[in-house]
Amino acid sequence: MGERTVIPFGPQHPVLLEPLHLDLVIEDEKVVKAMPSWGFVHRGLEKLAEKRDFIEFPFVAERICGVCSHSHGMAYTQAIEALMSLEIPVRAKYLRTILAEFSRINSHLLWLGLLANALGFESLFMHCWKLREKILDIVEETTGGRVIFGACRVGGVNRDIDAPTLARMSRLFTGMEKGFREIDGVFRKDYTVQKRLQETGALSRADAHLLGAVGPVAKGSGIPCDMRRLGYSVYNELDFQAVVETEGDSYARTSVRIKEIFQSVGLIQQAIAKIPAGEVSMKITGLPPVGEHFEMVEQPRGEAVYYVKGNGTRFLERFRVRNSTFANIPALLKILEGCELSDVPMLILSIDPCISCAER
Amino acid sequence: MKTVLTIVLFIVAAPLAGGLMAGLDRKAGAWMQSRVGPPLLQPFYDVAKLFSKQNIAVHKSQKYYVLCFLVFVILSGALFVAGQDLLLVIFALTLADVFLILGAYSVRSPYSYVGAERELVQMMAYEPMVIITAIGMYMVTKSFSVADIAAFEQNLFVKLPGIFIGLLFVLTGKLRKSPFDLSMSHHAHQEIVGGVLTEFSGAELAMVKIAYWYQNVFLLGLVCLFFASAFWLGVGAVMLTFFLEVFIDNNSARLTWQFTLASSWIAAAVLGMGNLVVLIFI
Amino acid sequence: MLMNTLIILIVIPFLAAVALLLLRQYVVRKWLVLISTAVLCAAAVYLLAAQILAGASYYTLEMEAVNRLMIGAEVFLAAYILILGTRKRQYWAAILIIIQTGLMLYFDFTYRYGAAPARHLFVDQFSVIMALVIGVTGSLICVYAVDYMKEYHHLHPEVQDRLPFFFFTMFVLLSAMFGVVFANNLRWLYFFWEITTVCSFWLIGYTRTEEAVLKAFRALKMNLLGGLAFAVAIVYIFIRANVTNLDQLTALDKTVAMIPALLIVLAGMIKSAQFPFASWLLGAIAAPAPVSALLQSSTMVKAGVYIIIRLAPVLNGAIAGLLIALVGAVTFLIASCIAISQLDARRVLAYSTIASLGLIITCGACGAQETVWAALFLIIFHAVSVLVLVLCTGLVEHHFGGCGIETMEGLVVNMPRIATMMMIGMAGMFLAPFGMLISKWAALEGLIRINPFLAVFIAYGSAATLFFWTKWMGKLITVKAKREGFAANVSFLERMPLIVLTVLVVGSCFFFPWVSEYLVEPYLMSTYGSSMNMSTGSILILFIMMGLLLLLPLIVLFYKNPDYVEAYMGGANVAQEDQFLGSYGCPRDLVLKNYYLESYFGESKLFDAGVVSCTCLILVMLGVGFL
Amino acid sequence: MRILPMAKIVLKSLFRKAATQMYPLITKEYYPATRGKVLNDTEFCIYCGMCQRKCPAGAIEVIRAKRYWALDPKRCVTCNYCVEVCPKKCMTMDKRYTAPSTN
Amino acid sequence: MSYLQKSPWLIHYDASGCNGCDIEVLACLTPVYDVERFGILNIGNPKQADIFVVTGPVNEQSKAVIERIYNQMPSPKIVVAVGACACSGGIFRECYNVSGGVDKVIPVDVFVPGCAARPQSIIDGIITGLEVLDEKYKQLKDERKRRKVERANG
Ligand code: SF4
Ligand code: SF4
Ligand code: SF4
Ligand code: SF4
Ligand code: SF4
Ligand code: SF4
Ligand code: SF4
Repeated sequence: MGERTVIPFGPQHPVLLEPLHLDLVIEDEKVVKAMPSWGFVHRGLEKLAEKRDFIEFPFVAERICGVCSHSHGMAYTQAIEALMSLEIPVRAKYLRTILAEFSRINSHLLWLGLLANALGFESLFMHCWKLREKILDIVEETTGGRVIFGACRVGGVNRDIDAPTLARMSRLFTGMEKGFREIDGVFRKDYTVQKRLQETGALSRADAHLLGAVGPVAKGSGIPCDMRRLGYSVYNELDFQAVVETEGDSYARTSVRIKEIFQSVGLIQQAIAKIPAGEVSMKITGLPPVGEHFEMVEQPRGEAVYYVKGNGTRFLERFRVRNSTFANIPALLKILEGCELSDVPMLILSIDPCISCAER
Repeated sequence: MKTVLTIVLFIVAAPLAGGLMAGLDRKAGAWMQSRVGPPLLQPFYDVAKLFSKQNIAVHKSQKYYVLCFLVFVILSGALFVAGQDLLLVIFALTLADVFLILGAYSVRSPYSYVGAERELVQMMAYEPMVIITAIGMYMVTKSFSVADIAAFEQNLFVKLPGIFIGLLFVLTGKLRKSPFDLSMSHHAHQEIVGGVLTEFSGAELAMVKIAYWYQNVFLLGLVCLFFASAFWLGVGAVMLTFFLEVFIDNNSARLTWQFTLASSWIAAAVLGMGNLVVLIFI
Repeated sequence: MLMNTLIILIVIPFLAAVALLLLRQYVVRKWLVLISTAVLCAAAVYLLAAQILAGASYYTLEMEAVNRLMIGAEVFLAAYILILGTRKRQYWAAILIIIQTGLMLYFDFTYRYGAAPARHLFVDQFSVIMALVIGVTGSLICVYAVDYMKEYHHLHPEVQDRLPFFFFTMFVLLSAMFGVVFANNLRWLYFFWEITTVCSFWLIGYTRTEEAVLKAFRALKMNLLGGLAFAVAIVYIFIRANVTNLDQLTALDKTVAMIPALLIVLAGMIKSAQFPFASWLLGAIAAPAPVSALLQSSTMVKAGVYIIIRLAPVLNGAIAGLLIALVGAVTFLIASCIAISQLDARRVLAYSTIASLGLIITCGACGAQETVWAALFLIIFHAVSVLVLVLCTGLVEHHFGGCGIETMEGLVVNMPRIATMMMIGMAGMFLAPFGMLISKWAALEGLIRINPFLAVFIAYGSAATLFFWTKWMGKLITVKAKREGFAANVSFLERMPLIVLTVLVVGSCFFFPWVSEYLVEPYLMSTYGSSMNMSTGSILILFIMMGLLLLLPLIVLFYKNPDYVEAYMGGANVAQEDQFLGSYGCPRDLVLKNYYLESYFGESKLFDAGVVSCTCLILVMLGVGFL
Repeated sequence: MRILPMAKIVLKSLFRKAATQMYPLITKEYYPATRGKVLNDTEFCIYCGMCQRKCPAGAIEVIRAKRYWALDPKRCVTCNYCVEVCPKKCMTMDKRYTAPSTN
Repeated sequence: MSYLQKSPWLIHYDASGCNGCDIEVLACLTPVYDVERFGILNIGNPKQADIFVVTGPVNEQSKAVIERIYNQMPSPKIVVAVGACACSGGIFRECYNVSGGVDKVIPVDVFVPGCAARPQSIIDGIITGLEVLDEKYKQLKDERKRRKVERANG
């Protein structure tokens, strides 16, 4: 056997968008051991819940992460609404759902681009992000923000979307469909990409379960773990199945995400077809009561658990998020073991890590 | 006298051509990515900028290796245009590359270290094919001298198509293009950061870039040699090769060192040796 | 006078050996070694001066006593090996020695071989080259060994101090090597040949550890097998054609000469550790550095290639010759590849030696003037370059307490002069414009003319050499913090040979055109009727390159001092240079190791592949030869 | 497995106009909804301090006595909350963003 | 105008932001914004970078990292703080693990406000920064000249 090299990987590293550090022990280029260290993005924002009142707090919650900021806003407001037993207008629920799916497409395209970048496939990265801009445009038009949507508020949404715009949002995909298919073709059919993705970072179904993987990581290993099937918001009224692949390798995880893009397009179109007229928000009276609530939502990266504990004041007593990346870290460490150095960024990406929400 | 002139011309013109090529590479790459891309002269701006940066280093000895790299790359190119022995040219280039790698080793930085190892793997991958190219050229022209090969009245490509394709195959790595850009890619955006170049900055980095310009001109010259009997055909082939490499770069992911090594050796064996066999029997 | 020089070269080392065995004080030994090596070098140089313009000269030594002495020595050694072999349960060694000595004795007495007309000694340009190589490098090794072995025993108290015997063996080996290159009578050649075998057996087993003894026996058995082949060849050719001398053998008709030539070549291949016989050399490197230096650079293995090149005219153009060349080429490729996966500097050197010998054999066996030219220069350049490396490695082993390539990291900081010499030695092994590459270049050009496929092997093998040498160089020149409390104390007697050798590595690149003109080309002219000429343009280019290499460091001296910034570690640097802030917030050492590509170039797989393929090739070769 | 599925996209891009908006030469029109920066028409402001109290980033400073109202654009996260809560509706969210500054 | 302005290379580090600004920085490289038009490359290596783009507020652990990266960059160099967080700590200003904007650790040359800062805004910020970079280069040259004169005078 060769000799063991120990090198630092990160916190600053050109292929990692976010700081994360690994001590990599490699032999030739085989990773024998990967030891992570955290805390480069920990801000301690959960504690801010004690300083910002619950109506203001969505602004903080949305900034847990800038990629699926909308799902954070949505999860937080849902949690508060459940804690306060509020029944918000249905149209607001639909709008939240539509935006949530937009945010999923945005996130997946973004991720596909980053993956391509990690694979050294620059032009593919560029084309994914070019497509993503179209999604962002319409999001900006309807919510006012590109990455931080700022759409959700306790009791509904901030801004209604009028019917013509909704129709446009629905139609947008007929134009983009071709682009998606082309990208899909490259990710799933290109020889070099296949060569890199297939059979690397395989995670068995049993391991995925044991290590508590969530989201596309679990789905790629054959576990149909999709919180949307709990039926929160209006997901119970929409028709969809969890996307599942069985191989458990990076290719499967990529596949899941690509298929989810198409699934989200379907969900958006269904929701736009079904959206009822009416108010988009309600007036909030009262304060969060003494009590606690767990809310689970499916973010692009998987299940996120929101815990809120009220104490009858304007400020929450405790606010806690357990996010999908956090849940997927054990799985990541597992797949990093025995991989190649050249696959490290790709494998880290294959769980679609979002350190900022894992560390908050 | 004529040789001296040619060499002087090479030393002056090659970096200009190489820099323009690098600019064109980035421009064409950008177009393929639906971007506008940098100005054509961007590589020159980059190099000019690098010369104005602070002089930093991990250790002084790294400067020696870079200097040697540049000098020997120029030397190998000069030998090539002077029509010297092709094998000698290849060996001179190898010496140059070894210096760069030693520079990467000397700084004891994790990424340049891994880069150096990978660069070596890459050199090991392309070396056989390059020598087989020389062998093939010798078998057709009965000479190793570049001058004789260039003066050969027949088109070498017709006799050496396999070797030509094999050479293009390994050239992808040598020109730092995907899928074989193991040790460094032109945007330094990979798992080993800048690879061998990680610790080089400022004037040193500029020298490395200039050396690459020389080297790329020389490598394309090697391509041109296959078509030396018809000058314009040669120019066309060079342009096509260049476009093809940029195109491939934009059409593939980076592959691992295992794949690079195995595929290059196999390509050399199948395409190169195959061609030699055919040459012997016809 | 010339004949006397030859005899001096053979006898002086032997006398010195006996003296060294008897006089046991360090100071006496030191001066004895210095004086006798000085005489050797002087004699070798005199030989050069005297022979340089003359052709081959042959000498007859009408002394029956010498023959009897040889027989006596052979019987004595045979008895010794027989007894030792049986006692250590190495029955194969015993059996082989019985058969071959028996064969020789029977033959001597039935056919009165010794009485056959003989031209016992001869000298030509090739012998002069070999004598110079053996004389100079051998002497330097012996000088180096004086202090090195003293330190060795200081560092290894468990090993019994048998230095008188050690130096005795070293000098006997030198004497036998001179014998090999000057002997024209096959019987004499055989005698010296066997002496080298026995000496190497003693040297490898010097430490007397169980492992060393096993390795010594392995070397002995393999080389005895070669000796047997040699003996059979002598008997065969005498019975068949009444030939007793080497010059007669090479002059014979190829059909007649082929079988004995192949047998002797087989012996040569075993001596020069080609696959499938490579393992003996790998065993030999565990011995103290001077031993492996002597075995790897100028004696023992070089005897093998020497005899193959001598027989090259017989092999020229024959299928069997091509097959031998192929064995060499395969050995070159596989040994170079295996060297990539080796962690121990000595093993890397051993594999690179095996590979270089393979290349020499390929060139020799092709038997064309260009390739023989290359082969001769490979012998010269390899001897000096590898010697620098082996001797330096020995010093590093003593100072760093190990000779793993990885332990040599940062050598340039701790032992800058030794590191520089090693760098030059390595450059000598594989880089233009240094020697080995010049000859490799000539070899490639020659081989392509003869058989392009052999050249393809070389192309692949060279790629592998490039990898393992460069990564080793990288280790040496890595700049890192100096080892704590490290102080190098290299004695003058250790340093002087290294300096001389390093100068030779560089100097040989400047002088090779003259060596070529005055020694190699005349030899080729006389043997092949034509010669090989390097174009002056190319030589000029090599000189320019060498000049640049010598000049560029001077330029850098005038560079302004840069501002020093520690290496990039992803922003995880800590105050210590070679540490970073690892996970759990603890500073961790940055550990950088080379790649060994075990999965591709692992010894376990490739070695067997080499053994199998070369065995097949040799069997085919013998088959072709005999049919 | 298809041969070079990317080739189509790449070649198409090569011969078509790039997707690049030539900012700053050409500035794209922002959407009415775009949250760029907060403006306050101080003429109507009553300096009640509501915006200051509600701002989640603490970007606004109001000193009633001095009729002072200031917003630190380096702190503002353009959440639009101040605009919502202002009793006089004197604040607006402009679609243009604050220009970068060197201090 | 020096060539520095024509070929600024960046290094980006997320001090502890929410990703919003990071992806906007990355978006600047992609086709729609394509900052390579200005010769900008995301080189990702402090040794070769001219502009240090920092996003997010500084937390206890990222402090040291930012300092090290900054110190490894050769001058002339500038720092661009992108986003409200990097400018001032933004919405996380009062979090227990956040010390505030990047200027708490290293000198910042350009502040790009916004949450998240828009790509256009980031481009503006970098272009503003180029002026500063040029200014610094001039200072550096003067400094060098001065030192040379000093040395000449003994
Ligand atoms: S929710 Fe998902 S992870 Fe949890 S038990 Fe069900 S399938 Fe498993
Ligand atoms: S909530 Fe936390 S502590 Fe409790 S079981 Fe889950 S992971 Fe463990
Ligand atoms: S998973 Fe990542 S992208 Fe999604 S909310 Fe968490 S931090 Fe943001
Ligand atoms: S909740 Fe977890 S991440 Fe947050 S401060 Fe506590 S231990 Fe750290
Ligand atoms: S809330 Fe409106 S009126 Fe009150 S201080 Fe703010 S801007 Fe003025
Ligand atoms: S927009 Fe939000 S952050 Fe900005 S000043 Fe208003 S309330 Fe504060
Ligand atoms: S400024 Fe806003 S978008 Fe940027 S990192 Fe901070 S919270 Fe995220």
